[in-house]
Amino acid sequence: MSTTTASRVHTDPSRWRDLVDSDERAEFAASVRAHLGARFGPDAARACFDAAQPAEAWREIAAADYPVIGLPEAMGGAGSIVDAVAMVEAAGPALVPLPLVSTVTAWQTVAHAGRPSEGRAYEVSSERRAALAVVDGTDELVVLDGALADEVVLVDVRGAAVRVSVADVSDAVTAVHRHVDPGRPTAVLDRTRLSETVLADGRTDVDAVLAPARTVLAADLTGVGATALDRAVRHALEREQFGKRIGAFQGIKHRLADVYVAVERARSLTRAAAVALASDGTSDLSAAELALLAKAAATDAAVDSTRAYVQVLGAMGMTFEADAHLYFRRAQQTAPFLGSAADCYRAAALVRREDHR
Amino acid sequence: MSTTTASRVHTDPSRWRDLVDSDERAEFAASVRAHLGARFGPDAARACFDAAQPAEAWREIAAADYPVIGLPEAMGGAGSIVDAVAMVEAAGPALVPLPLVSTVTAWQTVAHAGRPSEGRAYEVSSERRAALAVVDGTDELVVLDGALADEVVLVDVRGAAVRVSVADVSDAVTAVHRHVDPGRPTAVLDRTRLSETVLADGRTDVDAVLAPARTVLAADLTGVGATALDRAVRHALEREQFGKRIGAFQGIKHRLADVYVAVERARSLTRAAAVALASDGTSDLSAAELALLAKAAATDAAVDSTRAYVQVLGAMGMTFEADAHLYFRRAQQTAPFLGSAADCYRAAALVRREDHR
Amino acid sequence: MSDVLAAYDRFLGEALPEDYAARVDHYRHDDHLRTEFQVASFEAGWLVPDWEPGLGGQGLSSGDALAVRVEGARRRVPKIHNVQGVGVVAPGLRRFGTPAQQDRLLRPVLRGDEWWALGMSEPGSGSDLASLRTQARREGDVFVVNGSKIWTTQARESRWATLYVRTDPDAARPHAGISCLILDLRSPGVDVRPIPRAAQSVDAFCEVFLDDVRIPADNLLGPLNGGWRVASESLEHERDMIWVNNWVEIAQAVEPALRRPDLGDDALTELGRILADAEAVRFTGLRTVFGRLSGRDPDEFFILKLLGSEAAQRATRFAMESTGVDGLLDAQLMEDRVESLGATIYGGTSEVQRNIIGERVLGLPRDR
Amino acid sequence: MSDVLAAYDRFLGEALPEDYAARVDHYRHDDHLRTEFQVASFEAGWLVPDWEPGLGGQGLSSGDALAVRVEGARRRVPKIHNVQGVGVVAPGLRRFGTPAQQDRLLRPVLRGDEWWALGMSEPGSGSDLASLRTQARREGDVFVVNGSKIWTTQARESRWATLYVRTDPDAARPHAGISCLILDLRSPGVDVRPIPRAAQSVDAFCEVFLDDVRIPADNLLGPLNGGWRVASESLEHERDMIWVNNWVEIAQAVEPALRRPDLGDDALTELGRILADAEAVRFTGLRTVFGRLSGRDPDEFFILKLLGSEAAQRATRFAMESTGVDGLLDAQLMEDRVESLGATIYGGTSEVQRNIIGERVLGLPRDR
Repeated sequence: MSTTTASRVHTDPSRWRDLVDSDERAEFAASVRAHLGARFGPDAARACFDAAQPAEAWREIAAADYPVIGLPEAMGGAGSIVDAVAMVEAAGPALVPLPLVSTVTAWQTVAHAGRPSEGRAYEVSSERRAALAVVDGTDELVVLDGALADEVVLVDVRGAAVRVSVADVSDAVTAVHRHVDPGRPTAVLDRTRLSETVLADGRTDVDAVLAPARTVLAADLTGVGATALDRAVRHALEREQFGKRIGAFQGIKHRLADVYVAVERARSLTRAAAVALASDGTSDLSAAELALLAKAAATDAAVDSTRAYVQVLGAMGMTFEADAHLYFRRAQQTAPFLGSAADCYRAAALVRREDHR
Repeated sequence: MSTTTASRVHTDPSRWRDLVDSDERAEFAASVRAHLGARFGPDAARACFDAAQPAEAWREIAAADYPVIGLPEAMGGAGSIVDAVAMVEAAGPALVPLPLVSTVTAWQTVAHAGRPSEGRAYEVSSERRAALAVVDGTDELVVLDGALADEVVLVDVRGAAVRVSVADVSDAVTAVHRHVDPGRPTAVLDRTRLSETVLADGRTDVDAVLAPARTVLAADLTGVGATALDRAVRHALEREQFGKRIGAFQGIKHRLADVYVAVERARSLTRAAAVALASDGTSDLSAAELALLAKAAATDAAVDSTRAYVQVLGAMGMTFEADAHLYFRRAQQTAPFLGSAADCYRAAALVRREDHR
Repeated sequence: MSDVLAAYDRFLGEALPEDYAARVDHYRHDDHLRTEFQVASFEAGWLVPDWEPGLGGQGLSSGDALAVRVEGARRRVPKIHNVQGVGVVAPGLRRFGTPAQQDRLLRPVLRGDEWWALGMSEPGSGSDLASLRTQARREGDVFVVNGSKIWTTQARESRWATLYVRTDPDAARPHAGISCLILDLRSPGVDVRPIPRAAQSVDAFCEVFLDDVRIPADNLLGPLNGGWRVASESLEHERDMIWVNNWVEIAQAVEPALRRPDLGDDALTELGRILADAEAVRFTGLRTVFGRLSGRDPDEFFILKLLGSEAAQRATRFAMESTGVDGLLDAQLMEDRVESLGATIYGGTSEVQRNIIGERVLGLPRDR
Repeated sequence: MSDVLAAYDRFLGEALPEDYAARVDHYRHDDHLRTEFQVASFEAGWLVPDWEPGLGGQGLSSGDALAVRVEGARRRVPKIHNVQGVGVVAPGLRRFGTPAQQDRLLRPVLRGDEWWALGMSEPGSGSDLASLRTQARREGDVFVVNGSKIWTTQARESRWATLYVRTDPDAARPHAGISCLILDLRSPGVDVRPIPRAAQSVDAFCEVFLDDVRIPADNLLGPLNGGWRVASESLEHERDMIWVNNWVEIAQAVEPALRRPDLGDDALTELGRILADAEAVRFTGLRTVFGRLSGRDPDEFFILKLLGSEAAQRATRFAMESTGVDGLLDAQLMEDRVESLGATIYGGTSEVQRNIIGERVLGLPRDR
């Protein structure tokens, strides 16, 4: 809220026009939703409890070029991170059991990490699957969705400067934990087995380096939260108790209204973070702060919405065949990465305090 | 949850029998409620916005000997702190515009502070009004309900040892802030103008020294919260909207049910803290921890209940003539002393962690 | 900087004292400055920038007008005294008023020369017009009105009121029989009684009693029995103002905390949560604006009141509680705190907002 | 130490392995140990200490029996496998069973030799017995039963079930026409199908289909059409067990956090809040016990389920979230987390609990 001319100019609302999808982007998101929803969805996620992830289906994701959407042309992509965020959010209902989101977080991190320190351009292809690892004190790297990754992007925050590098995963995976969400398992990588190529090491602001990845995770969590809400509403419209549809009871109605607020709050902040990233530092709030707020809000929304989905279903929600636990698992699996909700809120307050000085 | 024999024995529930009032204590509480309710109440509290506190009415409080209830016989009292807590809670509805609660916090602190370092017994009388000040780094002491106090008990927590002393207030008051709750104003005292007599300085555990005062404040806040709930319920039973009594709507009903849970949660913890203090260290939880939990829970309950009372009344709740703001003000005025809810929860976790080792 | 904002910046430089930014808390409630600033804004076309010259505007696009409004809120320009006059009454007059009504009334309300009250709520009925009972019966050239209004802000200081009355008691739907009359509050039979408030900061409400009050038939605003439309379309104009102000209020309530280096981790977490609320209000507000510009009527509009008012209440609580006992020494903190209790009540309680979201947005069944 | 607790301590010393306290997480789910411990408790009179010798007790006062229960929960003695057998069925048999029924059934259920299921909920009806549709019609010496039950815990492993059926479809009040039958789950016409669950830790539910199942009339438990009383009085016996277990569960979920020196301030605050919940469950539970001892029926009893289950859910969330990404590497944390989602559903959802508090305790009007 400082009143210097420099910050004042950027409140101009027209800079935020991309908060709302153009017709073209809305159509694209609808096509992603239709495609992935038909190809995957809850049944595919449930199948992962008994069998491996359907690795072969990556071909279809690669063919649609989803992994490179929103990357700069120099990296082989097109569009901006706003498109990537729209795509990831639209993928939410499908519970894609493949490392799509992790690949997008990894490559968006590279794309925004600044000029390569060694002058090498980095090219990616939709065939390769990637994941993101944050290094902060141990060589045992806990990596979201990393079980099928071909390469891993590392953000090393231990020194004064933040270093971004990339490595082939090959045989560095020491464990895969599938118990939370077998469609998006946690991999543990042994960093000492990785051979890294440095891509950037001139940055000092870790929250700025992680902003693209946080924004992408926020989009994923928003998509999961929105889907859970949608399905909870549908159930509340069908199920009757005490002679009326349960959605008529304010106990249910008001809870779902609060979830709607949480989801839209997350969506607004996530879109704003993407727009700020895409507009390259010309907004009145830093992308670093917005991405932290978005990740925090989306984590809250996803956990609360999926929990409400289980609750609205009642005992049915605790069964394997009901889809509620699948969305809850997806939210719970993604929630802790790049900072819990509390961590991110706190960090955002610190960024704001710094900017405020 | 350690499983040594020493701690195990004290889970014996019979040690907590005083959680429930004996017939005698219940009768006493009812008489306090009737007496103070008839003598003071919302109108007396409202009158303090235009006039001074009714200092002369202290005579009646002194005549009933409320200030010394629960003090040891050596100090001129009778009964235990459980009686004092029952009395303070029962005084809640009356919004007493006199320093009754502050007097009880001060003298209960003295009573539990351990043997006087100078071998002097300390006697109190119901005629004298007192207040409690915590000294932690400045000579400007912010004192709850201290405007009419004759003496002030100081708990100095700055050194390694906690020191408890007492002083005549005389001309040490530098400011009185009446804007939050003119029936229980905040006084600012200049410590350099006080001439202190040390009563105890052998204790090192500040949370143990403050436990009696926290428990008494918790009882006050519980009483205020319970009263606000009671009145909100009455309104919800009378007022109609959309053709039915508003208490029938789950939006109101569930909120008031949650307030009831908060009030009973606070009441249980407050009583437990008092019982632990009265039983002198033989319980399986320290009185220090229980008093912290009680103060935290009661602060939450009072603020939330009085806020709900305003909300249930609607626009009416924002008027001067409605009583809701009086209870809200009382809760808000008392809430920050001896630690906010968050401070107390956090401190309790630290105590538990220490005991756990 | 866009040209428009540069021009607005120049205007503010001229219209406000030099040290305004530094002493904003002092100046903001300066009644004399508030009056002068409103007149200056009206004359220079910054009061309602998207309206035509002569009516406080300069014909800006709605996007540019929003930019001006956001900027003004952020720089905390002096508050308009009779805010419902500019925000609700003026749009209603411009949309529904006869040429004679506009000629007589528009300029004074926009300049702040004549204040207006909104005569909507009644004792025993909520903010829902459908249940109002104040009656107007036509007698020749006048309506004769009997009844009463409550929660009428600034009725004592106002010259006029938009008075919603039942003109057709037999209408098929209760909404259909309501009209809007322009009431001169000096008319015989009008009795205005202030309602004492719980704190200085709380809106100054009145009750207005109407005993055989005679209102000229020429003072009908909009069509006979078309009052419901007059009310809803007049209120619509305020909608962006509300969230813009909310955004700024929430952020400002926690601003002192940003200056304190000693905040603990849990206070910082709560502070971050409130910053998220504030920015979510702004970006959701902008989503609704851009959505309307592309011809849609965005559902997310309906979260703004609930999110904004609950967040405002949370922010004042944080402001007070994060300062501990010292918070009791600053009267403004408690004023803000009590005022924020009204945020979740006035203009539709949070419970009503949750019903609206549940029913209109999520499509859940009504239950009343 | 009281004599009773000293004696119980000696019993546990003999009945449990020496390293039980140190390896409690390992032993607690050891099926063999669980079976042995239940038998030993039964024989030594510690299973239901306030019952008479020969029925798993030793005639203790209810206060002493509670002390034993609290102590057992706190020391995390091996879980009873078929908990509703001991907690619900046995009290029902003891209260309502004929001598022949008690003779045949009580000892096996208390020793854990024969397991029992509770046949209450039905598809499409909540936990409210009033709407149940399973029919029993009398044919000579037997009841012929048709219908189905759902959410029937451990039906596959059980030998018997208490089956609630409608015996008088024309009863004036729906509660009045219900009876409780003792169903041998091996009877022809009984089909038990397990319902796959969302996690290992979630209760193993079944559906039970009943197709012309013939149950001897001697298997009527309690009076004909008196099933509602049988159900409510049987369940009453469990009430202290529930909050005692809840208290211990909540405290145990956050115990690992107490061992971590690196918790930040906001995690500590949340930890303190959960400790308050846990102790509030205990002390409120004790208030209800002492209240009943002095002949009252304390209102605060009704908060125990809501507070306890919401706190349990909050505690497992805290346990998982406070460990960050490492929390994803420990399968038990997620099992506990998913299991806790059921706490606010089974045995009356939190929404139902809030209705109960609002209506029965606060006296607010019903609205259904």
